[in-house]
Amino acid sequence: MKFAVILFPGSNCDVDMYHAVIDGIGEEAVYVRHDETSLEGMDAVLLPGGFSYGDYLRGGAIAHLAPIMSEVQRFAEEGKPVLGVCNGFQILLESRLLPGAMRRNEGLHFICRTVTLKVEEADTMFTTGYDKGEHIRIPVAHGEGSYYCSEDQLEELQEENRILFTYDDNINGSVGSIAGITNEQGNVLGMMPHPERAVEKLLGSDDGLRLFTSIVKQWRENHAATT
Amino acid sequence: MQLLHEPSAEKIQEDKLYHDMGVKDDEFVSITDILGRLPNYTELGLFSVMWSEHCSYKNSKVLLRKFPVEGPRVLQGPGEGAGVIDIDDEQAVVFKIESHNHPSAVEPYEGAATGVGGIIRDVFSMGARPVALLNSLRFGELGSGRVNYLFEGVTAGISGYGNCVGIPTVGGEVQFDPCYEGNPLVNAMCVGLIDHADIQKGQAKGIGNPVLYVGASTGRDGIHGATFASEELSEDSESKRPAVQVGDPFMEKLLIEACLEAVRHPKLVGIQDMGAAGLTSSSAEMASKAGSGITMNLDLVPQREQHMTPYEMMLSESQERMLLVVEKGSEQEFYDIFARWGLHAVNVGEVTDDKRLTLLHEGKTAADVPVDALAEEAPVYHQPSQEPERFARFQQMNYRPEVTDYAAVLESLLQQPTIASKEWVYDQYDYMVRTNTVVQPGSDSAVLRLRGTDKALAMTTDCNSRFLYLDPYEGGKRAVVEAARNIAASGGEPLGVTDCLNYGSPENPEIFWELERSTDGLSEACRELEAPVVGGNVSLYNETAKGAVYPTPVIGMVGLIHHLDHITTQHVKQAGDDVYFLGRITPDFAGSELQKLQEGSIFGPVREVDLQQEKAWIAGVLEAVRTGISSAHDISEGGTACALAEKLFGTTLGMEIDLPHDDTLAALFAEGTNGYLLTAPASQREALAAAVPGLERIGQVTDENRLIIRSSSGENVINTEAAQLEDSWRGAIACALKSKV
Amino acid sequence: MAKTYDATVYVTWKSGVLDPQGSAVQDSLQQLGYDNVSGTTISKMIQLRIEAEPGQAEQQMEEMCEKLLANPVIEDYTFELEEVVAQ
Amino acid sequence: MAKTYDATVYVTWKSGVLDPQGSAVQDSLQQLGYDNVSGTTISKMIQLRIEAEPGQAEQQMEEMCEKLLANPVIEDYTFELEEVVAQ
Ligand SMILES: Nc1ncnc2c1ncn2[C@@H]1O[C@H](COP(=O)(O)OP(=O)(O)O)[C@@H](O)[C@H]1O
Ligand SMILES: [Mg+2]
Repeated sequence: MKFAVILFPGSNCDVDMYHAVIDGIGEEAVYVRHDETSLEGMDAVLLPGGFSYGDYLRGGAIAHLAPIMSEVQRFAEEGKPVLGVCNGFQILLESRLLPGAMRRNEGLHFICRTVTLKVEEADTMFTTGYDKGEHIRIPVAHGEGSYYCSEDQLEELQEENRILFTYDDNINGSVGSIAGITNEQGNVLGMMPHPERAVEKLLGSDDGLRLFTSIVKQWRENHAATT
Repeated sequence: MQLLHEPSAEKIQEDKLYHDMGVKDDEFVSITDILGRLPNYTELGLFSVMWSEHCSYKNSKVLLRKFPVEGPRVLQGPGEGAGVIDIDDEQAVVFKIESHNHPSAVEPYEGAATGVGGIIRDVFSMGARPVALLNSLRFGELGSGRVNYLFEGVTAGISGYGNCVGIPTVGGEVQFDPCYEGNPLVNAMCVGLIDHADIQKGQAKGIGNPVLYVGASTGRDGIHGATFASEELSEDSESKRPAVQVGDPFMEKLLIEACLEAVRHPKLVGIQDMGAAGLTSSSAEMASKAGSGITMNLDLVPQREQHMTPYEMMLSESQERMLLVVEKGSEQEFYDIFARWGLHAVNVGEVTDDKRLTLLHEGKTAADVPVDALAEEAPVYHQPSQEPERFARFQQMNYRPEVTDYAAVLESLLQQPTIASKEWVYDQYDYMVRTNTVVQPGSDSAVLRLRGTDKALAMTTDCNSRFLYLDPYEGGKRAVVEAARNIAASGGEPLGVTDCLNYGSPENPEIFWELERSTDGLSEACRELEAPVVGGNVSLYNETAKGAVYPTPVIGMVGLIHHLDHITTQHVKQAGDDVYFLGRITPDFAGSELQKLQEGSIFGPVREVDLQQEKAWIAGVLEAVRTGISSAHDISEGGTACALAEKLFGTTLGMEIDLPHDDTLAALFAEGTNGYLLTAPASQREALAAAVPGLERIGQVTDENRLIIRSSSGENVINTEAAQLEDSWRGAIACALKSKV
Repeated sequence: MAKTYDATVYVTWKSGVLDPQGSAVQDSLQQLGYDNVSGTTISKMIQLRIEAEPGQAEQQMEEMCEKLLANPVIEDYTFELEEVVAQ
Repeated sequence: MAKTYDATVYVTWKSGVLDPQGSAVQDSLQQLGYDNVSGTTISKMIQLRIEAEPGQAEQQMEEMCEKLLANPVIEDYTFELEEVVAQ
C-alpha cells in the first residue's frame, strides 16, 4: 500500500509519519510537495503535523490554499483514506473537509505530553484494530488544539458516530472532549494526538500502530474485492 | 528613520563620538593606526561590533586559552560555528551553547525565541542537522510580577520558536535566586548530527567566487545587539529599542532545510550564519579564516526598510539570515535550491585576494578595512583581578542546620522551585518531534537514539552557581562534574563540553577574579574527566544596579551511549530491586538548598572536589550500566533524600532505605559531592559487586508507595507517602506562579 | 481607473465562541488592580494596501476575508477601505 | 461621577520590527492571485469596558497599555475611548 505524506512549508512531523509507515508497518511512503497537483498512484494521504506557514494567521489557514489540497479534496471524495494529524487536522478543518474549527488551548500554553484517549468507535476504517471503549496512550503536542463546533454540529457528530477519539482528561478545552473526528463518509480522519509518535515501545508507546494497520487492513480487503 | 547626518571622521575624533559605540580611546587610536587614517562612521561601526566583548572575547580570551580543547574524538574545536566530535561510523555530533540574556530581560518572548534561532543556525551552518535543543535558565525568586512575567515569557519564547522549527527541546535546567532578578540568564544549546564528509567551515575561499545572501531581509532591528550584550543592564535598556529582534521560526525552518541541501552540493565553498554583528562578522570572519577578502555591494542586500545606510545594514542583527560562498558559475544551481524552499538567494559580492572588507554603496566606497584587523586583531585585555573579601570569610565559617522534623524538611525542599518538577516548563516544549527522544525531560539527561544505529546520545546542561559564588574554583569543577554525572547516570560516556560563561562586568576586579578562578576549575575538571571544550560563548556584564549575577558557567555536555540497552533513567522500575549508593557522604551544607531555605542566604566553604574519585565513580556507574541495572540517578540539589524521592516520582513504587552514614542530617540533606543512587534486580548482586568497587547496598524498592528512610541506628527518620511528596514537588512552580503579587 | 486604498480588516470572535486569551488578559488586569475593567476581548486587525477599481476593491476584500483572513466557523469580520490620495 | 467607556486598543509593531505573520499572509495573498495587494501587516485589537471618572479612564488605559497590553520595546499602541450612554 502506498501512502502519500504531504509536505507543506513548515511541516515538521513529516519524517515521523514517513517512518511510521516505512518502519512501523512496513508499507510504502512517498513525500508529495504542497505545490504538486497529482496524487496518482497513492492509496492513502497523510497530512502531517507541524507548523505549516508558521501557523501564521491560524493553524492550517494558509496551507489549505496550497495547490495539492484540491487534489486531496478529490481524493477524499473518491472515498480513499485521508488522515490529518495535528496541523494536518487543522488543515482539514480549514479546507472544510471536516466540520468545526480549532482554537488556542484553553490554558493558552502549548502542551506536549502523552495522554490517554478513549476509542469511541471501533468499526471505522481507521480503528478496526482497537476495541470500542479501549483506552490508549498517544502523545499530543499542540498549542491550538481546542476543537470547536456548534451544538448542532456536535449532536450530528455524535449521532453519526463520527467522533473516534476523546480525551480522558480534556487537556485543551475541546468541545465534547473531542480528540478526533471523521467526515460523513468516514474516510477522512482528523485528530490532534499523534499516532505516528506512538509506533515503538522504545519511545514509550506503540498504541498508535494499530491505526495505521487498520487503514492497511481495510485497503487490502477492498483491494481483494476489486481485483 | 534615517540617520540623516552621519558625523564626519574628524568630528567623531574631536567629540569622541566613538564612546557612544563602546570604543575606548586607545582602541580608537589602534583603529586609526590600522587604517593609516581616521575611520569613517561605517568603518568605526564595523570595528565597534567586531571588537565588542561579544564578538572578540577581548576580556575573556586569556582565560579561554586554558581550556583543554583537544581529544582523540575532537574533529573541530572552538573557533567555528560549533564544535564537532566523532561518534564512530563516520558520524559526528555538533553542539554549541549561547546566551541571549539581555534581549530576554527586556522582551522575554522574542529574546528567548531569537536566542534559540541563533544557536540553531550555528549548528546547521556547520552542515549538521539540528536534532535537539536544550536550555539553561536563571531567574529571580518566583512570585514577583516581573519575575513571573520573565519566566513565563522566556518559556513561551523557547517553546514558540523551537516547536515551530520542529527540533525537539529535550532538556535543560532552571534555577531561581535573587541575584538574577533584574538580569535573567537565558542560554540555549543546540545539538546536531553530521556525517564526517559533510562538515563545513565558514570560509570565503577562491578569488572571484560569488557571495550569496539568503534568508530574511535586513531591517533596522537589533543594530548594535552585540554591543548591547556587552554592557550592563540599566534603566534605559528598555529604551534601546532596536536591540531586540522578532524571530521568524517559519523562515528558519525553510532555511534549515534549504541550507542542508546546499551544504551537500559539491560547489558550496563556505557558509556562515549572520549572528551577532550580522553581515559584518559573517563576511569578515569568512574572509579572515580563508586569508582572503570580500567586496560587497550593499545596494544588492535585501532590505526591509527604505534608505538604510551602510552602517545600519552592516550592524543590523535581523534574524534568519545566512551568507554563502559558492563556486563561480554555480550561482543558478544554488538559487534553484533556495527557490524550492521559497527562499530568495542574492549575489551581493565576491571573494577578493586583498584581505580587505570593501563595501560599496550607491556608487561609492562606504568602507574599506583589513579583515584580519576586524576578526583577529581586537585588543586583548588582562583585567586586574582581586579576591573578594567574602571568600576568605567563607573559609572560616562552619555551618550546620538544625532539623527536627526530617520529613517536613524533605517536603519543603522538594517544593523549592529550583528543585521542584520543571514539568510546567517542559510540557510546553515539543520534546518528541522527529521521534528519536528515548528519554524525555524529567530524568538526569535526555537521550536521543541515532536512527539506523544501536547508539544513542545523552545530553544535559548543568551549573549550580551557588557553589561558584562561594568558591569559583571548586564550584567550577562541580559544574563540570555534575554534567558528567548526569551523562553517566544515563548510560553515556562524556564526549565533550560546550560552555556559556555568564558573569558580571570583567572590569570589576572581583568579577574578573571569579572568571579566572572558575575557568581554572572548569579547565581542570574537563581535563581530568577527558571532556574537552569544543565551543562556547561568553556573556559578561550581567549585572544591574543591585549587583552582579552569581558566576554562572553553564556546562552543556554530550555523551555517547554505545548501545540502546545501556540507556538508563533515574526512576525505579520494579519492587524487589536492590538500592545502591555509590559515593561519599560529607557534612557539607554551604550553598545547599537547605541552607538557603533556613538562612535565606548562602555562605561557607566548599569542599575540594576529588576529580580522580569522580572519574572512578563515573567509570563505576558505566560499568554498572553495562552489567545491567534498572535505574541510576545522581545526587544534586537537596541532597540524598531529595534524590531518593525523585527516583519514586511517576511510579507507584516505594523504597526502604538504611542510610549509609552515621550523620543522619548529612546523609539526608548535605550537598557535598555525594554521588549516585542505583537500583538493580537482586539477581545482579554478585555481578555488580564484582564489577563496581565501592557500591554499597542501602535498601530495597518496595511495592508500597512510601519512602521509608532509617538512620544508621535503625530509627525511622522519614516515613512518608511518596504520592504526597510528589504532589508537592509537581505542583510547586504552577503554585508559585499563581500566587502573583 | 484603478485607485489605491488602505484596507483594514477586523477579525473578531463570533459571539458564543470563548476567547481564552481575552479572559487571561482580563484576569491579569484585575490582578494589577483594575477591577473597573470588564469584558476584555482580543481580535486581529489586518492592514493592507490594495489597488483596484472602486467596487472591485470591495469585492476582492470580501473574497480575501472569506478565503483566508477569517474563519467563518468561529470568526466574524468587517473591513474598511480608505482611498489613498497621492500627495 | 464615574462613566462607562468602551475602549479599543490597537497594538501594532514598531516600525522596523519584523512582522513575519504579515509577510506570510502577504505572500499567500499574492499566490492566490491578488498581486494588487501589498504591505500586509497583522496587529492586535483589544477591546474592553472601563468604568472611571473622565480623565482617569484615559490615564488608566495608558498605564494598562504600558504595563501589560503592549511591550514598548517592540510595539506601539493607540487607543480610543467611547462613552457608553445608558439606554
Ligand atoms: N528549562 C528546561 N527545559 C527542558 N527541560 C528541563 C528544563 N529544566 C529542567 N528540565 C528537565 O527536568 C529534569 C530535572 O532537571 P534538574 O533538576 O536540573 O536535573 P539534574 O539535577 O539532574 O540536573 C531534567 O530532565 C531536565 O532536563
Ligand atoms: Mg541529575
